[in-house]
Amino acid sequence: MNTIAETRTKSLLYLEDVSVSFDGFKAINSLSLVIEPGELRAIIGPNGAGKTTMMDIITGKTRPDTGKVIFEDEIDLTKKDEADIAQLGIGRKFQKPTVFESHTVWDNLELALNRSRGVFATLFYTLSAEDKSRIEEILSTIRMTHRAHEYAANLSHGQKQWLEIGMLLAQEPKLLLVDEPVAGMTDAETAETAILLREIAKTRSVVVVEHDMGFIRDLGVKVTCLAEGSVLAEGSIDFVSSDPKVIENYLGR
Amino acid sequence: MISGFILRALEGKIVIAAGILLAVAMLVPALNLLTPPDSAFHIPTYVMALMGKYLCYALLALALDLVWGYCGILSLGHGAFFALGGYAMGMYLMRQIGSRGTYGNPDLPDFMVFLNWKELPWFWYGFDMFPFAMLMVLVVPGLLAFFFGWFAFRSRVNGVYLSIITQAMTYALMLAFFRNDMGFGGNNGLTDFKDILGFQVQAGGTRAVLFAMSAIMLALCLIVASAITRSKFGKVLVGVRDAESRVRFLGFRVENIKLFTFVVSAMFAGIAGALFVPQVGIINPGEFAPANSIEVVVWTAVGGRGTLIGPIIGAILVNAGKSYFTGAFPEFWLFALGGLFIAVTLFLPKGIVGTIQHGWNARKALKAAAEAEKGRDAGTPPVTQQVQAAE
Amino acid sequence: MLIRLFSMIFLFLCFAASSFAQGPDPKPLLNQLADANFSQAETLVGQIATIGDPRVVPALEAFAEGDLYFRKSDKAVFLAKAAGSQLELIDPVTGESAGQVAKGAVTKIRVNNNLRRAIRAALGGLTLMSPDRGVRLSAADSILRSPSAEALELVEAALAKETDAEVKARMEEARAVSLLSSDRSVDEKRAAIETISSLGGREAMRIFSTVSSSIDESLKPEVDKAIAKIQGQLQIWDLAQNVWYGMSLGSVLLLAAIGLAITFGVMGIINMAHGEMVMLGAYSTFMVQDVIRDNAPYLFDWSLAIALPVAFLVTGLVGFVIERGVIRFLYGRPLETLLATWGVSLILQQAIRTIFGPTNQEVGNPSWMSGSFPLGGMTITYNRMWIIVFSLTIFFTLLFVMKKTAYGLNMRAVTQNRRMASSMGIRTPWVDALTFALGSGIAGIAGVALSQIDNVSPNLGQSYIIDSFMVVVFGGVGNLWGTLVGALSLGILNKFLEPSVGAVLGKILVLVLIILFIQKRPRGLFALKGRAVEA
Amino acid sequence: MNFRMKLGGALLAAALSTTAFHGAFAADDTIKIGVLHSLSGTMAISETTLKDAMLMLIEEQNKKGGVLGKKLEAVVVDPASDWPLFAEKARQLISQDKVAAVFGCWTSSSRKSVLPVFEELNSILFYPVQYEGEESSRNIFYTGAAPNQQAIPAVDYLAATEGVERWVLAGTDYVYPQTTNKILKAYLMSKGVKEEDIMVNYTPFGHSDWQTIVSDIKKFGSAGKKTAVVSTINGDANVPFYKELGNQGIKAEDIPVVAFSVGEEELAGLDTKPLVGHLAAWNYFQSVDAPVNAEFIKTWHAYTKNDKRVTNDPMEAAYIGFNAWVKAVEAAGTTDTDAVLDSIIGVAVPNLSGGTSTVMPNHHITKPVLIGEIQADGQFDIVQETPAVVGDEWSDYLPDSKDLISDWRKPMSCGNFNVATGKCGGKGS
Repeated sequence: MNTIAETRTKSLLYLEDVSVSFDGFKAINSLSLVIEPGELRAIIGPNGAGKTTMMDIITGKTRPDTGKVIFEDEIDLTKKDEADIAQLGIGRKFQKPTVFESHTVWDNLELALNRSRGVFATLFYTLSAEDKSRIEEILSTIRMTHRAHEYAANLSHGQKQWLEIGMLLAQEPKLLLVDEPVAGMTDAETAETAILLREIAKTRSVVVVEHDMGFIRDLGVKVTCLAEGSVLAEGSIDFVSSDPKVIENYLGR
Repeated sequence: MISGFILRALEGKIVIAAGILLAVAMLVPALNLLTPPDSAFHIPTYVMALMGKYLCYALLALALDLVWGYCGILSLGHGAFFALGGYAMGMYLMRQIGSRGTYGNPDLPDFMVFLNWKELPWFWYGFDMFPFAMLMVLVVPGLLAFFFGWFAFRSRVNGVYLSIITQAMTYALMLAFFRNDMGFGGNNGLTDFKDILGFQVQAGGTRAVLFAMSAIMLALCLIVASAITRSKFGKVLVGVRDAESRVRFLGFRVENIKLFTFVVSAMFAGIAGALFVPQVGIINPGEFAPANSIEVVVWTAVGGRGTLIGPIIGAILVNAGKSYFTGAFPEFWLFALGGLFIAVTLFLPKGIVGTIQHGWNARKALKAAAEAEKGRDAGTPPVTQQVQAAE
Repeated sequence: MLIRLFSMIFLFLCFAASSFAQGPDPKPLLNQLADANFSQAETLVGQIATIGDPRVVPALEAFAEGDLYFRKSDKAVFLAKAAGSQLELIDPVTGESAGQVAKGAVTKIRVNNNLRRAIRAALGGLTLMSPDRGVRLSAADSILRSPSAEALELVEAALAKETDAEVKARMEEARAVSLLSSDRSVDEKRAAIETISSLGGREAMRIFSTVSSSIDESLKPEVDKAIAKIQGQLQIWDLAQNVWYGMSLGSVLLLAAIGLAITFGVMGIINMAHGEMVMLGAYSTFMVQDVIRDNAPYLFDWSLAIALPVAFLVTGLVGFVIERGVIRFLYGRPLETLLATWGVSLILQQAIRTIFGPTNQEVGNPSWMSGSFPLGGMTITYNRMWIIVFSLTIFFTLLFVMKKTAYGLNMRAVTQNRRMASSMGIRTPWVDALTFALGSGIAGIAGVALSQIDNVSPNLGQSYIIDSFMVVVFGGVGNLWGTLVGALSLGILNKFLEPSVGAVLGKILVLVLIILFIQKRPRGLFALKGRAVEA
Repeated sequence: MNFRMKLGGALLAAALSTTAFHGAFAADDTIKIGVLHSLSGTMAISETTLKDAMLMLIEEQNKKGGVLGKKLEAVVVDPASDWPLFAEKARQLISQDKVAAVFGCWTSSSRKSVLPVFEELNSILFYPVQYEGEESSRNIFYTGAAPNQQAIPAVDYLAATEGVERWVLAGTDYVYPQTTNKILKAYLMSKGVKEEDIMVNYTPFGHSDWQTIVSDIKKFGSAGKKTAVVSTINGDANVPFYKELGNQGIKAEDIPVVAFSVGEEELAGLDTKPLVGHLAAWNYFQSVDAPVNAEFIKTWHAYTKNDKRVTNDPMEAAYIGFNAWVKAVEAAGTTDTDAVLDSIIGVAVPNLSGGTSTVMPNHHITKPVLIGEIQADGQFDIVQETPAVVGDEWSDYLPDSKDLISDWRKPMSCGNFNVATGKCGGKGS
C-alpha cells in the first residue's frame, strides 16, 4: 500500500502547456495544473470549458497535441494508455455513473479490486479471505452492505454514483478523478458525498469536477476555474468566486 | 486452481444440459444401430445424420455466443472459423483417400490431378496424419482469430465497424477459396471422402461414433464455456460488453481479454467445422458465405444470447424448422423463416432461453425482495440491463 | 436446273419491268439466295455487289437483319415486314409491295456472321455514292472496318466526287486502309501508312497488325514505327480509361450505398433489407417498362424518367411500412435491427420470387442509354456515363436536403438526440418513418439505374449488400461525404488492381485493404473526432 | 413390401434380394420421384424452371397412365442453393420418402455433395446440366453435355466457318470453366494454335463490372487475327457481360462470343438486338424445327399458363433422362435400383431435336451438338448441327484422364477403368 508519506514527491501530477483540438476546435488551450500529494482539489467551469477533456487526457483516453502530463515527477502519461494509467494508480469516476449493471454490487467491487488483471490470473482467480474482508470494508464505507447481492441495474442513480466511488476505492488509486459526483443527488446525499470524499482525501489525492457551488463550499478546498480550455483563476472558493473574470464567464450567467 | 476453474462451471443448468448431451451421445447411436428398422424406437440414419449436423451448428452458435453474448463482439465472420476447421478435417479425409481416387494417384487429390498439378502444395503436408490435422483444426482458426483480433482490438475497432470487417474477412476468404489456384478444390471443395482413422466414413458405426463425438464435444465445450463465463474473467467479459471504458479505467487490458475470448471462440468454431465435415461429406467455399455467418447470429439470438444453453437450443430449433419447412413447404419456407426472425426480435428480444430465465428471475426477485424497486412493467424488460456494445 | 430456268424467266420479266436500269439485273442473283448455303450466299453477295446497282441496298440491309424471305411456292425472294399476323412481301429490287401472305408461306433466308460481314462490305461499296451524307460516312466506316483491295477503286471513284470535308477525310482513311492490302506501289503505300498512323487509336493498331506480316519488306520499319507510336499513345489513354472505369464502378457503389448511408449511416439501423429495396426499385422499372411496351411504346425512351418517381414511391412506401411495423420498436438496439431486417429481406426476396418468378426480367436500355462514343483513345459507353451523372445528382440532392432544408435539420436533430428533439416539439416518430422511407426510396432509385447494367432478378439485392456496407463503413458511418469518397476510391482502386492481378484477386485485395485501413482509422475515412463520438 | 408381392415376377425377386426394403413404406399405388432443385438462394434462378419441367413431365406421364400401372408422385424439396443441404435432402428423399429415382442438381458442387449419398443408399440421380466431365458414378446419369458435346464442336465451328485464329477463354472462376478451358487449351494447341494467341481470363461469381475485361478483349482482338471469345461465364454474370459487350460496340461480325452457359432462359433478361450473331453451343434450342419439339413447347406453355416461358437445354436433358428412366423401368418391370441400372443402358428415347438419344454404358448419353446464333427475338438460329455425339466422361485432352474409360455393364462395371494399366481404380472395385 502506497501512502502519501512514503511517496514524498513534490507534485503528484502536473500538466504543463497542454493543448488539444478536435477538428479545429481548441478544447484545451495551453493548460497548466499541479496537484500535490494528498490534495483535494475542486475544478469548476462552464460547459465546454474542457473539464472532461482534461480528465480524458490525464487518463490516457485522449492524446494531447502538445504539452506534458507528468505523474509522480517522472512518468510521462501521454505515452501510456488507459489500462497502464489505471494500474499506475489513477482512478476515474465518469460524469454519468458507469457501473456494470448486469453484475451484483459485490461483483462490481470484486472486479475493481487491485489484483493481477491478466487473462489467466482472472480465469483462475478464487476469492481469498483477505479480498473478501476488503470488499466488505468498502461496502460498509459506501453504505451498501445490505444491497451487496443486488444487481447494479436496480440501484438508484445516487447509489450508482456511490458504487462507482466504491469501485475506485477498491482500485486503491493514488489519485482519484471524480467527475460531477453529486449530479442528480438529493441534498442529503450530496452532503454525505462531501463527507465521504473528504474522508477519502485523507489517504490520497482527489480532483473533483463539479458545478454545484454549495457542494464545493462544503468541501472547502482549493478551487481551479477553467474556461475555454485554460485556467482562469485558482485559489480558495471565496477568492475564485470574487474574481471578475470568473463572474463574467461562469457565475454571472 | 484448474479444478476450481472446472468445478465452478458445474452449475445446475449446465450439468443438466451436459448430462442430456452425454445421454444423447449414448442413446441415439444405440437406438440407431441396435434396434431393427421397423422398431418403434429405431432412429433412422437420416435422422441421426441430421441431428449430428444440428449439434455441430449448436457448437458454432455456442462459440459465437461466447464473443457476442458475453463480450459484446458481434462477429459476422464466425462461419470462416467453422469452415477453416472443416477444411483442416477435409484435407485429412482427402489424404486418406490415397490411391483410391478416380485417377489412382497416391499423393494428389483428384481435383489436383485433373487440373494438372504435379506435386502436393506445401500447405497440404502433414495432413495425412490425424493428430496433426486435429491440431490444425484448432490452430488454423485460432491463428486467424489471433492475428485478426490482435490488430482489430489493439486499434480499438468497435461495434459495427468490427462486425463489418469480420464480414469482409469471411467474404475475402470465400472468394479466395473459390479460386482453383488456391489448391483447395475451388467451388467444388473437398468431397468423396472414404476413411477416417481407417473406418469407412459412410459406415453405420462410424456415423454413430461421429454423432457421439459431436454430442460429447458440445458438452465439453459447454463446460469450458461455462467455466470461463463463471470465473472472474467471465465477469470482466460481461463488463467489457456493458461498459468497456469502465473496464479499461479499472486497469484491465481490454484488448487481451477480447483477444483471448475471440481465439477460444474461433477454436470452438473450428472443432464444430471439423465434426461437421465427415458427417455431411463435403466442405466447400459456400461455408464462408457471409449469409451463413449471419444465420449463426440469428440462431444465437433466437435461443437467447448471453445464456450458454440458449444458442444451443436456438441452433437446433431453427435448423430443425428449416429442415422441416424446406421439405414441407419448399416454396414458402422463407416466409416462415423471415417471419420467425422478425417475431423473435420484436417479441422475444432476449431469445427463448433469455426470456424464460428473465421471467423466472423476475418471479424469484418479486417473491424474495419485497423492498425491490416499485412496479416495473412486467411485460417490458428494463432496457438498461442490456446495454449494447455497438454505438 | 429447274430453278435456273425459273430465274431466267424471272430475270426476263424483271428486265422488262425495270428497263431503265443499267447493267445486268440483280434479281436473279437475289433469287438464288433462296437455295444457297452460307458460303454460296457469300459468293452471291459479292456478285450482287459488283453489279453496283444501288437499288439492292434495302434488300441487302434486310438480309443482314434477317428480314429477307423466299416464297415456298416459287422460291422468289422478298423483303418481308410484319403486317398483323401476316407478312407483307416487298419486291427486293423495286421496293413495291407484292401482297400479304401467311407466315407459313415463306421461309426466312438464314444469315450468319460471315454473311453479315460480307453484306457489310458490299453495302460499304454500294452506298459510297449515296446522296445522303450520313450514309456515305457510314459506308466509308464499313470499308475502314473490313478493307479489301476490291473496294479500293470504288473508294477512289467516290473520293473524286466527294465534297464534304469530314466524309472526304474518312474516305481517305478508308482508301489508305484498302490500299495497304492491294498491289499498289510502295510509295503509295508509304503515304497510306502515314495517313493511318495519324488516324491513331485501336483501329489503326488493328490495321497495322493485320498487314504487318504481309507487307513489303521495305515498308516494315515504317509500320513498326507507326505501331510503336500508337502504342505509346494508347498507354496514356489506357490510364485515363482505367480512371474512368474506376469512377464508373465507384458510381455504381455509390448508388448502391447511398440509401444505406441514410438508413445505416444516419439512423444507425443495420439494414440488411437495403439490397432488397434496390431490387424493388429495379422491379418497378421492369413494371413501368412492361406497361409502356404494351400500351405506349413511343414512351419507351422516357421509361426511366417515369420509373424514377414510381420506384421512389414504391420502395419509399415499403420502407415506411417496415419502419412502422418493425423497426420503430428497435431503436437503441442496433444489432437487433440486423436480425429483423434480415428476416424482412428473406420475405421480400421470396415474395418477388413468388410473384415474378425466379428468372431474370428484361429491362431494356432506352436509346440514349445504349451504345458508346469515342473520346480520344477511350470508349465511353452512354449507360456508364449517365450512371455517373445520375449518382452524383442524387448525392448532391440528398446532401442539399440534409443540410439545407428544415426537414433535414429535424432529421439530424432526431438522430442525434431523440429525447431533446421530441421535447422541442419535433414529431420524432414521423421523422423516423420519413427518414427510413427516404433511405429506402433512394435505394429504389438506385435500383432503376442498376437495372440498366445488371440482372433484374430476386438475387439482385444480395449482390450489392456487402459492398454497400463496406463503402459506408470505409467512408465513415454518418458522413455522406465519406460515402462519396469511399465509393469512388474503392472503385478506382479496384480498377487499377484488376488488370495486374485479375478480377478475383483484385476483389480480395480490396477487402483486405479495407480491413487494414479500418485498423488505421477505426471509424472510417471521415470519422468525427472528439468526445461526442464515444458517448 | 405389399405392392411388390402383388406385382410378382421373376425379375423382381432377383432384384429385391439386394435392396429389400426399398420402397417398402411407399404408398401402394404410387411411385415417388424426388425433385431436388434449389427453389431459393442464388441457384433458384436456374433451377426453379427445371422443377417446373419435372412436374410437367410427371403430370404428362400420369395422363398416359403412369408407369407400371401406377401413378407417379413428385416429392419436391428445396435444398436452397446450400451444398451440404443437398446431401441432407438427398438422404431424406431416398431414405425417408423412399423415392424410386431423383432428378436434380445444377452445380457440380451440389452433385459432388450428393454423390456419396446416392452411392451409399444405392439410388439413382439424373443430372440434367452440362458439366466439366471427369466423373462417372454407378448411380448417376449425366444427361447434360460433357465438354466434348459442347465446347469442342463449338470451337471447331468457329475455326472452320469463321476462320478464328485467336481465342479468348473467359470464364467464371470455378471448376467447370477451369476444366473446360484446360481441355480447350490443350485441344487448340494440338490444332496448332500458339500459346500467345490464347488469352485466359477468370472473374468471380456474379461479377457485374465488365468494363475492363471487355476492353481487354477488344485490345486482344486488335492484333490483326480473327478473334473469338469462348465464354464459360456463369449464368448470373452474363447479363451485365452482354450489356457491356453491346454497349462497347463489339459486334458478332468482329469478335463473336460463343457461350456454353447462355441459353434462352438467360437471354430472357436481355435486349438481344445488339447481340445478334453471338453464338451458343447446346444440344437443344427452343427454335429446333421438329414436331416433337413443337409439341413439347405447346405442353410447356399450357402447363405454365404462360406463352412467353422459354424452353432450354437442361429441360431437354431432364426430358431425355425422365423418358429413359420410364422406359428402363417398364423394361425391368420394377423401379428397383439395380434392375433399372441394368436395363437402362442402351435405352434409346427420342430427344427434342428430332433424333434419338441413347444411354451409354458410361452413364452419359448421345446427343447432337447444335450451334446457334442469337437472334433479335431472344431465340437462337441454328447454324450448325452435328450428328449425335457420345458424351465423353474422361477427356482425351487431359493427360491424366486420357487412359480412363467408364463402362457400367457387367463384368467391367467400372467408372474409371485405366486402359493403360488394365485396372479399375477407386470406387469401381
